[in-house]
Amino acid sequence: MYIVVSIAILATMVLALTRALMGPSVYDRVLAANVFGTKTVMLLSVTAFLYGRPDFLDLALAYALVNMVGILAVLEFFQKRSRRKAELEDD
Amino acid sequence: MIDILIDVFSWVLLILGGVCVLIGGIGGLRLPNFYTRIHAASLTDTMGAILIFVGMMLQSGLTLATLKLFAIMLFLLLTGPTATYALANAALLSGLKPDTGSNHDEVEKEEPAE
Amino acid sequence: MKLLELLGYFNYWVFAIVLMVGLYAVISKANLIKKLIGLSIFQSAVFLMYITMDKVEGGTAPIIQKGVENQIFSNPLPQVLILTAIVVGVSTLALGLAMVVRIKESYGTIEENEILDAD
Amino acid sequence: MDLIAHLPALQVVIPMLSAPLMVLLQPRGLAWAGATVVALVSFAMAATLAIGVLNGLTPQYFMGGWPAPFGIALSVDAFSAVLLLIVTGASAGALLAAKPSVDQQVEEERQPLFYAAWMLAMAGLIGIVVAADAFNIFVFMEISSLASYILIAGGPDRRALPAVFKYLTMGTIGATFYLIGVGLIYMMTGTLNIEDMQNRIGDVTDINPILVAAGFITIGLALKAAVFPLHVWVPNAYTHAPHMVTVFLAACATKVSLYVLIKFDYLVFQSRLVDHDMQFALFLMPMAILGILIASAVAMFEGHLKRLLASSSIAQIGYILLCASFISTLGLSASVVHLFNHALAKGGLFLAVACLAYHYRDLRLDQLGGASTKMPWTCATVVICGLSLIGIPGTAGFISKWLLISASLQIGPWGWFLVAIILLSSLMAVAYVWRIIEALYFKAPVEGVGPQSEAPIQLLAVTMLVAALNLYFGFFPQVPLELATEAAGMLLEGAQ
Amino acid sequence: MIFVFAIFLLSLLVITSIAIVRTTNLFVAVMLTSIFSFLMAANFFILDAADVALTEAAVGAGVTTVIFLCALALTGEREKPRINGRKTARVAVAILASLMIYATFDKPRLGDPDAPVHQHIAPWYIEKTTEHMDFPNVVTAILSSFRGYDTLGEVFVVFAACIGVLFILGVPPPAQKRLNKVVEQNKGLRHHLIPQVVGRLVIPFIVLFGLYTQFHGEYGPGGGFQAGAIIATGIILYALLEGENKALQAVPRSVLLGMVIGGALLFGSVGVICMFMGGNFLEYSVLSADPIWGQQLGILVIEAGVGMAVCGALLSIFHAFAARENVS
Amino acid sequence: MIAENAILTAIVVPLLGALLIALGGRFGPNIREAVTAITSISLIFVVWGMLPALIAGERPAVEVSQVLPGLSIAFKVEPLGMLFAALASGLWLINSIYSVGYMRGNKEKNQTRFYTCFALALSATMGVAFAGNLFTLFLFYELLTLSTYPLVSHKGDEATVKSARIYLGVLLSTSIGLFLPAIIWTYTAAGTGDFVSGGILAGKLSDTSVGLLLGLFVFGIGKAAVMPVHKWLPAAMVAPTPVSALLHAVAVVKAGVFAITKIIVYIFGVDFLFDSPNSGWLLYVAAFTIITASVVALRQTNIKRLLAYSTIAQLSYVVMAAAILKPLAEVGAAIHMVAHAFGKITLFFAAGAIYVAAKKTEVHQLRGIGRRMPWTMTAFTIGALSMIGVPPTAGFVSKWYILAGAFEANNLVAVFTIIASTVLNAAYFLPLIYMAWFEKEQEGAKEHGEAPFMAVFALCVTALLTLAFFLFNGPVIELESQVVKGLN
Repeated sequence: MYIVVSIAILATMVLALTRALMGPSVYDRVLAANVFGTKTVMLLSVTAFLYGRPDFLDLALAYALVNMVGILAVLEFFQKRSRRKAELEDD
Repeated sequence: MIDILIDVFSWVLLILGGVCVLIGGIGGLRLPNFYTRIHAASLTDTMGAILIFVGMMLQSGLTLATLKLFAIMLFLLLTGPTATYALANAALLSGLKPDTGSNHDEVEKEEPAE
Repeated sequence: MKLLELLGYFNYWVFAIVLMVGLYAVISKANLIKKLIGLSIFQSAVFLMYITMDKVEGGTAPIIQKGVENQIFSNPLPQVLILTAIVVGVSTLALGLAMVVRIKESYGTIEENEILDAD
Repeated sequence: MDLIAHLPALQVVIPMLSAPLMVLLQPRGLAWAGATVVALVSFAMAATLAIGVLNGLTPQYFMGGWPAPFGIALSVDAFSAVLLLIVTGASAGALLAAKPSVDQQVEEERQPLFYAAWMLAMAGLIGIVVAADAFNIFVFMEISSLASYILIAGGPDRRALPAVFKYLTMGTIGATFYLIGVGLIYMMTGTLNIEDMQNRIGDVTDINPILVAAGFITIGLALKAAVFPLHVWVPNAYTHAPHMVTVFLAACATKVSLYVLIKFDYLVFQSRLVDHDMQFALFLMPMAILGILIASAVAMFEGHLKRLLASSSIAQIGYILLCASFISTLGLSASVVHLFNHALAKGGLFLAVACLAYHYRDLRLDQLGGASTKMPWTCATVVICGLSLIGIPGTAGFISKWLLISASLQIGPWGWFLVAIILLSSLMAVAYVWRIIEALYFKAPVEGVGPQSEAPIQLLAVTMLVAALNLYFGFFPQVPLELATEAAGMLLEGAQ
Repeated sequence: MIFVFAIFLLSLLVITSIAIVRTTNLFVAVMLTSIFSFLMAANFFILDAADVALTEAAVGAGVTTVIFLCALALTGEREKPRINGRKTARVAVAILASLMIYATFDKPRLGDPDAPVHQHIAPWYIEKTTEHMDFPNVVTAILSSFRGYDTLGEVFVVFAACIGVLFILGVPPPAQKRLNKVVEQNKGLRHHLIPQVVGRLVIPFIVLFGLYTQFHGEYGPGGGFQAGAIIATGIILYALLEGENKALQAVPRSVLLGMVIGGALLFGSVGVICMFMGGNFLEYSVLSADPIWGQQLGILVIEAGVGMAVCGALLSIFHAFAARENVS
Repeated sequence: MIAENAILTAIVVPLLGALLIALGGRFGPNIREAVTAITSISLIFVVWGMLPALIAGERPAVEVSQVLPGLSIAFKVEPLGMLFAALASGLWLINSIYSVGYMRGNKEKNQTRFYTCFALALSATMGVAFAGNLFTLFLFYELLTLSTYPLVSHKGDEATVKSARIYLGVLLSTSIGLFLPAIIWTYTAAGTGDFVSGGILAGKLSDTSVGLLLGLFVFGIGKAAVMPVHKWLPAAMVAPTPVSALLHAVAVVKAGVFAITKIIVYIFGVDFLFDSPNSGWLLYVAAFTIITASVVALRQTNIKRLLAYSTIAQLSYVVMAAAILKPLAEVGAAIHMVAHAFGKITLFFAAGAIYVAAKKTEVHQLRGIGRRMPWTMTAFTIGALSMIGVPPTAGFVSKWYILAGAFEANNLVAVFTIIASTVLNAAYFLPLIYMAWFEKEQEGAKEHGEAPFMAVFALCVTALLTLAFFLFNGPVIELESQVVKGLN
């Protein structure tokens, strides 16, 4: 059963990757990266069960936490960029 | 008996979750522009995550693993919307217009640098 | 069976390809950040090679479970090596990026050919 | 605690642990003093180890008390003793002299970090030299590389930055190649300990991965060692680094990589690959020869003093490789002796450059006119070390050249061709060294530039000491020679 | 089945790496790099390398991305295309790749239990871990004791990177054009409510999880390095939310540097103490009358040192980049 | 033991002198020159003091250090070297006296450097003379090159530096490119490089190799100026005259021919070489050099260049004499070194004196100069006659021995060459002498007298020596005969 789920997740990862490669805007790519991250978390959890070693859920937990930081860093990056743009326009 | 019931129930949840995830993926690819794709991603993300993790929790019973699974689920549920918010906000800030209906992709190509 | 045996080498092929993709980025791109990205891909490929060799068929991660007998464990040594190598990779990357920032500040560009022209 | 037994470990650990302490030594000059003391202590330890090796000891040390193929072992043999002397000696010498020059080039508040990086570079190089474990070599290679990037980036000129960046990319590629090679060997032998590899590599049936590993390790280390076509990072990195860093790195950094290269080729691959001498004959020797000729030619037409010396370094690396590729006792001892002597000559020259640079901002040759009148001692050391570089008898350089030519004559008719090349490149060395001497002694000073006095005494004294050593080892080369012969014996024994 | 997964993920890896190289937008490249890192980590996990996967996750997806973005903000994100020299590079690289692929056929197949790698040293480690340390994670045992010297080296690599970034970015940036303008303090994401709330909620968990990884490293995947990176990520998150200066007020630069130095020295001094107590360098068994307890104690302390050093170093590096941003 | 110490003292004394001169330069020229004089006198005492022991048949030797196994810095006194050392040390004193006159008269700059390097060169010369093996010889040979380089480039202007570069380039490149491999080859083949009576290479090399090795030695020792490696000698004419004297008479070229002779006698062994079919070419090369250089000298208009080409020819006499490979000829080679030294130093001193007094450098300017500078021109005449080989000058003695050797070997080429070159020598020297004494001075020429006293005194001494050697050459010949005694 886990196999079915993991195949579904893998398929979604492919779709997300396609989106990330296609773009067209950078936000699509960021979104795809984010989706990719969450899917990795799921995949890891499912595989941990597939292996019969649920103690490895730590990993998935770490991913879930880290993924968020990445996305917020991107937001911060955009914010900075738009601020700089505004400043440049001021000058 | 109860075991079988739980098993069946969790499998159903897992499969539903898988379907949700897949749908979300397809939506992310097929929907016409950025803001619609955000919907696909975030909605099915949360739903899929809940279904899959609850399914797994049922499988593992009352162990440390369940706690971890719950934590992971919680974090996914928390970060998903945050990320979506962040992205939508960023896109809006930098001028990607949320027009529905028309395909805006051709108008706004990749962000020019600075 | 034949196919599966071939697929047993697939990891090494991916290693070779990714390694070369990274190397290509390092040697042919002019942008310094792109070079660094290439460098980190290049290093990641090596991680893949090491981790590939640690796997044993039917094995599991080398964390001994109490009460489980006759478990096969994958090889822990390459993992240790790669843990160290990952750290090395990040350190190099950070240092490289710091240099790129300084180069941008003093040259106003991070394209290699423009830097060469500037001096 | 038996201090002597712990020496191989202390040799690495003391400079390494002193690095964080350097960061804490904030007031002016304290970091320098601390680093110098540590370097001197290291040198003393290296000398003790070298004496031990001369008396027939080969100290082994098991880190963590775990036996050899499982834990990490350190070992000191004759070959590594020479390298230890070079690394610690170069570091101690350069640091002793460093203060005036570094004060001039590196801002005071950044100096503690600078000296910390110096300690790390030294510890890294020492760690490579004493390691008996292939992966451990990689780790310490990275410590030393990162630290040397930092040191070079301390150069006041903005051109230092792209130079370091290039060094960083090439150095990382080199180290990664090395890592791949080690991985392949590990894959085929299941061990990381060099001695264990040596024993087990004979049992490997599939030769292809070993060949590929040999290729990767050779190319990777050749990159780090600046062997001829892979040397492109050297001239800029040496030129724009702070002068004292150039002294230190030119004297030992590339040589340590060469050391690893030679060690691997002889101890690990040689015994396995039947056509190993072919590898040398087909790849390394031509590279060495081309390197010698082309780099010397480049040096002949180079207008900038430091670049000129950097090019010459590439040629000298060619010599070392050339000797090593003869696969004979004489050749290998020539190689090791030249490692030592070149460190002396080039170290002395770069020290003298640092002296000159104390007064001259611009180190192009046509700007240096008239230096001899105001800085006679500095110029005298340039002459002595230059002669050593050429290989004039009475200087250390002659000894290695003599051994080199004798070794080439041993290999039959081909040897004459090599002798011709060696001599030709020596003549080129005459040409470029003489360009420096002419610039210093016979050119009229350029208006408005030029020194009023000699370099600071601290800098000058060390420079003259190194020059004196160049002469001393020209007449009494017994110590390096004995170590080198022993090292050659060990390497060849490994090859059988 | 799991191998099929691996093959699938690896194919994605190849595609991603090629895409990274082809894109001319550096920001996109960084995003793809983070995907690359996720893929890599998933692969590691599938290949039984749980500790490595955790590291890759903590570093590749978290810290690396953040530092890349910091650098991008300072350097611009558009890559200029260059035409010449590509073809030769491509041909050379292709030849090399095919050579390497050809050479693979003599290598042991993936998962081959008879490969020399699995015969020689590895069984010894697995056997001796229980005997000498009596805890389950063999990777941690090797990392911190059997090959503890490598790990010491690793800590010093991190230390070198830290002082390197501080040294290189220790030069004040060139004078800015807009001098008359008051430089606005970085407020972080303070006016974004949702990230604020969620972030604040998550930070304690991240730190807690970091501590868990630190002290649970002997039993499950994890250890000092991963813990350091995770905790650093948590504090970086704080800096992102509240702005640089707030984060620096909470954990000042000197404390960070102190952590790096202290961590590195802690590790080293454990080794030296072992020497004084009659063992070899890093021979923890002599630390206590009971060698097993001695090993465990030693490993605990040095892992703490690693964690401190890594956390401090990553944060110092982050702040060095971020501080520069504020000035420019 | 005393003799052993004397060897080292002979090398150290000028070295110490150089140091003292460098220091003394700060206290004024008189002190500096006094130090020079004292040093040279003490050197004479040291060197000549070894003579009795040597004549008595002793061969003092000393080893300083073993640089590599089988490769040591060692010294050994034997007649050839003794002769060379005695000659060089003696002429140094005279040259110093002359230098004082010349340098002061010419108001040269950097005189301290001049005297210092001069002393250094002498130290190197002593090393060459007493070298006990090839390696030591090579060591001091190179030192000699290096220490004379600042002398040659003394003036420091563009043209001088260029010429000095040729000087250094030719000497260093031949020595490193040819001499060094020859030495290493010798060591590899024979296992040693010690100078041993009768040679060390006998039976160790094939015939082809002997010819090749000899070639490496002869052309590698660029100081012997065998064509085509003679270019440096005319180039070095830019140097001040005392330096030219040093180059031509005292040290440098003498070191070259001395080294070749020594190598032929003590490394190859005369008999071994005589029996080897591939060594005859050396004689032809030398003969060719003699004739060609003489012809070139005929066409020179600059006095010093003329003398330079004359030197090239005269050096090849020595080489040819050595190449005849007969005992008498070897003695002749040694004596010719002395004879040529006396003659040529006189000629150069005279040329320098003319330059100091009259600033004349060209041959045609010498018309009638004999009347203004009678002492100088008398000495010049004596020197020239010695070059031609007219009795009663030193040149006659040496030519006699060489001819005798040539006849002994039935070597008609050598005989013919000697005769032809004598004619040529006469052809370029006699017109000059005639011009100086008997032709009228040009109208409106500058009034001038003799050069400073010190210079004239020195050149008179050397002229007298040239004459004296004709009469009192017995001890020298006796000494040198010891070299070849073992041959017959």
